[in-house]
Amino acid sequence: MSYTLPQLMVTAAAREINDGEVVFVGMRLPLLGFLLAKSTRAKNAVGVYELGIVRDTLAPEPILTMGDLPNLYRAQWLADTADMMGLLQQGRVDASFIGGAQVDRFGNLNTSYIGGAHNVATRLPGSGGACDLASLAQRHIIIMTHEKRRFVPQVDYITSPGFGDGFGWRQKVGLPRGGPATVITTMGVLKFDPKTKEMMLVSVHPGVTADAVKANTGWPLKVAVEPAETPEPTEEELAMLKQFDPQGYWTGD
Amino acid sequence: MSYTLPQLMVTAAAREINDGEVVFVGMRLPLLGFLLAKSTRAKNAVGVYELGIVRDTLAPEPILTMGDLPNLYRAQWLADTADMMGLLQQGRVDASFIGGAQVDRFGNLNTSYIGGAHNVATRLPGSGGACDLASLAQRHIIIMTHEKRRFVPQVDYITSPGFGDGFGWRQKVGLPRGGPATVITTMGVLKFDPKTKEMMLVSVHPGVTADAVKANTGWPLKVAVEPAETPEPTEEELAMLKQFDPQGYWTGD
Amino acid sequence: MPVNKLLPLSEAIDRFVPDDSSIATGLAQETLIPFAAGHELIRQNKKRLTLIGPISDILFDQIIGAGCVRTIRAAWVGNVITGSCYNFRRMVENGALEMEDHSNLTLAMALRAGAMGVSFMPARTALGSDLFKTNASLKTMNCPFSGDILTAVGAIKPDVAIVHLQRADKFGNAHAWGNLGLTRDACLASRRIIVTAEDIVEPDVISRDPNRVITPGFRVSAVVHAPWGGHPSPVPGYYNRDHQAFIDYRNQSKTPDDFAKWKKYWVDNIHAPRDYLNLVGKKRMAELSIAHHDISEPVDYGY
Amino acid sequence: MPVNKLLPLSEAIDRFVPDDSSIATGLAQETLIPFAAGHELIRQNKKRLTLIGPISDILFDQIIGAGCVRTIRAAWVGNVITGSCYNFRRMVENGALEMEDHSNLTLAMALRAGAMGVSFMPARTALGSDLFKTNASLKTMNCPFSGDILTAVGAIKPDVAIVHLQRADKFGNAHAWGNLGLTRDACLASRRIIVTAEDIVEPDVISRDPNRVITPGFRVSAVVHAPWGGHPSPVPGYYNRDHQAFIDYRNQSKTPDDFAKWKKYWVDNIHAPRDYLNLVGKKRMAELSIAHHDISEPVDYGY
Repeated sequence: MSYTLPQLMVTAAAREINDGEVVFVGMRLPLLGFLLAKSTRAKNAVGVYELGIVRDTLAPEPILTMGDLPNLYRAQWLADTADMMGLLQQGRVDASFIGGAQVDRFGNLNTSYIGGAHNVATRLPGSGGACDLASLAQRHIIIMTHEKRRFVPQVDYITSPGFGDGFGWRQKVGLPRGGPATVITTMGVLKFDPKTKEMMLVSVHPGVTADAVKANTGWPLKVAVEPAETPEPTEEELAMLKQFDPQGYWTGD
Repeated sequence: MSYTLPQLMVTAAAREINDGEVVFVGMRLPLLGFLLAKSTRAKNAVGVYELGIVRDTLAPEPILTMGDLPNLYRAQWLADTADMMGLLQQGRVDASFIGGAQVDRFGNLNTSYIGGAHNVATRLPGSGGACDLASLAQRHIIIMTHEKRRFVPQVDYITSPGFGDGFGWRQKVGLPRGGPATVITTMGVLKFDPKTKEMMLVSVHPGVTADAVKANTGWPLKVAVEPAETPEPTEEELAMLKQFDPQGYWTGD
Repeated sequence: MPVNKLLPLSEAIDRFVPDDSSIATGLAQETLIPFAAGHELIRQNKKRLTLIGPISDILFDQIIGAGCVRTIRAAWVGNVITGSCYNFRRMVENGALEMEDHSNLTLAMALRAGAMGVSFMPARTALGSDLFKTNASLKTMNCPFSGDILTAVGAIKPDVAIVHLQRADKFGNAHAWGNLGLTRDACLASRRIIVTAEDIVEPDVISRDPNRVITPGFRVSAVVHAPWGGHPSPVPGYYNRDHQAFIDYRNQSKTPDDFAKWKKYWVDNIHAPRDYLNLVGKKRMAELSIAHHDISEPVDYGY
Repeated sequence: MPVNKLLPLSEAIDRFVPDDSSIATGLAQETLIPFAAGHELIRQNKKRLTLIGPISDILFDQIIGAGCVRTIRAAWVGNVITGSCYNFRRMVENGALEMEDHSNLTLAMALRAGAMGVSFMPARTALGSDLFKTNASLKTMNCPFSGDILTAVGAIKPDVAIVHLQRADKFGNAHAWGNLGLTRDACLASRRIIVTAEDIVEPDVISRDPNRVITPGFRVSAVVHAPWGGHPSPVPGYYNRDHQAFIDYRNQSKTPDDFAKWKKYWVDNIHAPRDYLNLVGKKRMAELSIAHHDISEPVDYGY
């Protein structure tokens, strides 16, 4: 069966969402992941969009941004960003997704300054709502390209806090809850060791070896005893993804 | 010319408002005072009502409360109490009116506990927005019945701060601005000495003597060198008041 | 598919308002006061309630007089057009009520703190006042930036917000219009929301105007169809304020015996919503109904 | 009688946005971005501006590229569907821009503090992040009640908010609908407000629905009639997002020379609003217009 790597990743993302959950939905692959979950295993999930939208139905047409008019049509609620952030800060958001340019072994994300703020090699767009999701959602899922330059021992700048320097850090700095639960990459799926909060490879995509993943990671990556193979998208899932992204803008080759 | 005491007081209140000002409007006589000013000398005044109404036109029918539907009709803005309080806290409200049960020589008001909170003789309704107006408007005007038991050296409980214990107190406790400018009573009009912030009689109502006012005040009341006589309402003002309060609910005998 | 949350008033109050609940209500101030729901609290003889609201305009006094209340967190409790309310006054003077004295601004910030999921909100009001002596949710603090003295207002997170609104669907999505007072923040701050509505409408009536939604369905526990459920307070689009009822209440609640008679007539004897409408009477309902209509300009949410 | 505030775009920007102004704009996030007004800032060659907004979606990059900006206070600056923006990236990497790095939540709270007239707002976000290193408006503090560690966000009070909305009257009373983002608080926090609107309507169109008012006239400095003034961003009720324009901008702004060409074509050569509409073209405007209408249910504000 033929599918693209982004389609595999979106399918894996969709499987992170449980029915009835309140999900803070982002852009691009995370958005597609939510739409796919909403159409399959999580029909009663509620989507919260930081620009001021809550909806519990699919948009009537494919969208490229959260603000495309079909995403406003028959929404459950159109309001202020502060209202959405209130839901998040109260702890009412179960799950959220974040993309990143640079991640480290404890799941801290940098989408601001490669090289750091004082010696800027590359300026990236910044946090948007990512820092808020990473700080306040019950859990968040990271979606990234798996390259050695992106998977570094320590990020140059923490835009979105993960587990900081390990177990207990979030509580120490005052974060009320949460942390990264899963990292879905172009090579596999990673989780965090409950004791150390260090990233650990738990599943590899079809045709990828654990050694290849380790070779593309900037620190000695821990691997689960028997890493699973990431399940492939089903025909049904692929058909739905083609509806959500007909031009393959996000999920094409 | 025949008029009632409340009509005289409302007319005096209306003369405290200048054209173009933003006025935080209260209930009862203050409401009528604003409507009268709005129809005469302050046609461009904007009324802010704490329950979430801003209007720059008169309601199409007489109202008894701020929430009567004619007061919502064609309002400039219907919103949240927090939005109105934001205008007030920013310092955008020029003037406001407060009624009181008990006032002292420095213009502190008690509308909560006669006898004080720990030895309650009479429980009154409380602050509502009065404490906020007294704290945050550029100036406020107090409207009260002039009796010795109400004009006391020191109030039993400060619901709405005036000048505390005198000059400099508001700044000391952290209030950003404001304070009472005028006290309109059933006997006369009082202002505050700029140096001491103590209340001072500046005008007596027709037929009332300064000595009578002093006799009805619970402390040795200072009197201006030559107290004026409070101007009577004009025919035009009385005619308008009859429109705003046709049954004489507030301004009857 | 979302859950159908439409319930009879009695079941909604029975299921979602146990004794000892903290209840935010009367949040729009003079308008949209949930009298029908408040009277059901009395009929079910709830105990040790905490009532949270800016001014309440006689509803709090009625629930207090029925012996359902232990604590009041409010800025003002009385009868807006006549002044003091007697049950409230009597019980405070007898030391039978715990009072937390707010201003409208401090209560708005307490509920906004709850809505935003933070433990307090800063304000510049009430400094130098004695509210600090009768409200443990108020503290002075210094601004971390300017050092200015500020009032810190502790968050209030009610167990339940009870709101009366114009129209809702059976899933809890509801429209409100008019002055909104503290309604928005209070609903978001509360663990549960009970909506009573003049009309229960098809979902698309609500979803064709998502900006007018004040309670998104996923946050609502129960929806009740309650025509005239705000009477005698005014409900924009439905009926005007019944001033006479507020004057009558003043005259009929001066003593505990008077109040008992009032309560028997207007609350205890109401076994079905119809009974209340019959007491009000067709004539008065006609007098209070909207005589001059003013219809909003539509907007387009298409794509 | 209120003042007529209707002005041509050029005069509104000239009179109310001097050099060195701090400007809040692009506040609804992806929708309702005031591109027409932003391009007028460029034509008038404003200098040393501070731009304040959550994400901006290419408009900030255009004003930056034109050399009008000294400081950015934002959560994200880029092109939502393509990623990085080149002028922004280049100038930050060259140290030519002062950055204040916010999250969407901290910026929302900074503007809400301004709107509420307090010097800061507390939040629970960003703790442990490096935003504190590149944002002097963020400090950690302890809750005066619980002692919990919180983020204190300093107030932002922009000199002017520039917003693009659907309809306004000549007095500045304006309706907005759709996702509102930070629009409400940003307008209330700003000393001045400039409204650009798709339609200028009779006052009663606005006043027949006062709950939909986002800018009450008494707070507004200027109203501008700007049809398609939000293009290429989407405007609910008027037109869809012009995705191709965002993709084209990415491809046409990679180098300073490319950007100069883009700017000459899309900004410098626009001498009247008509010129811009001609560039977009009737065909594209037809493609972007609303095909499926969805009309809100009216409400009654009568008495």
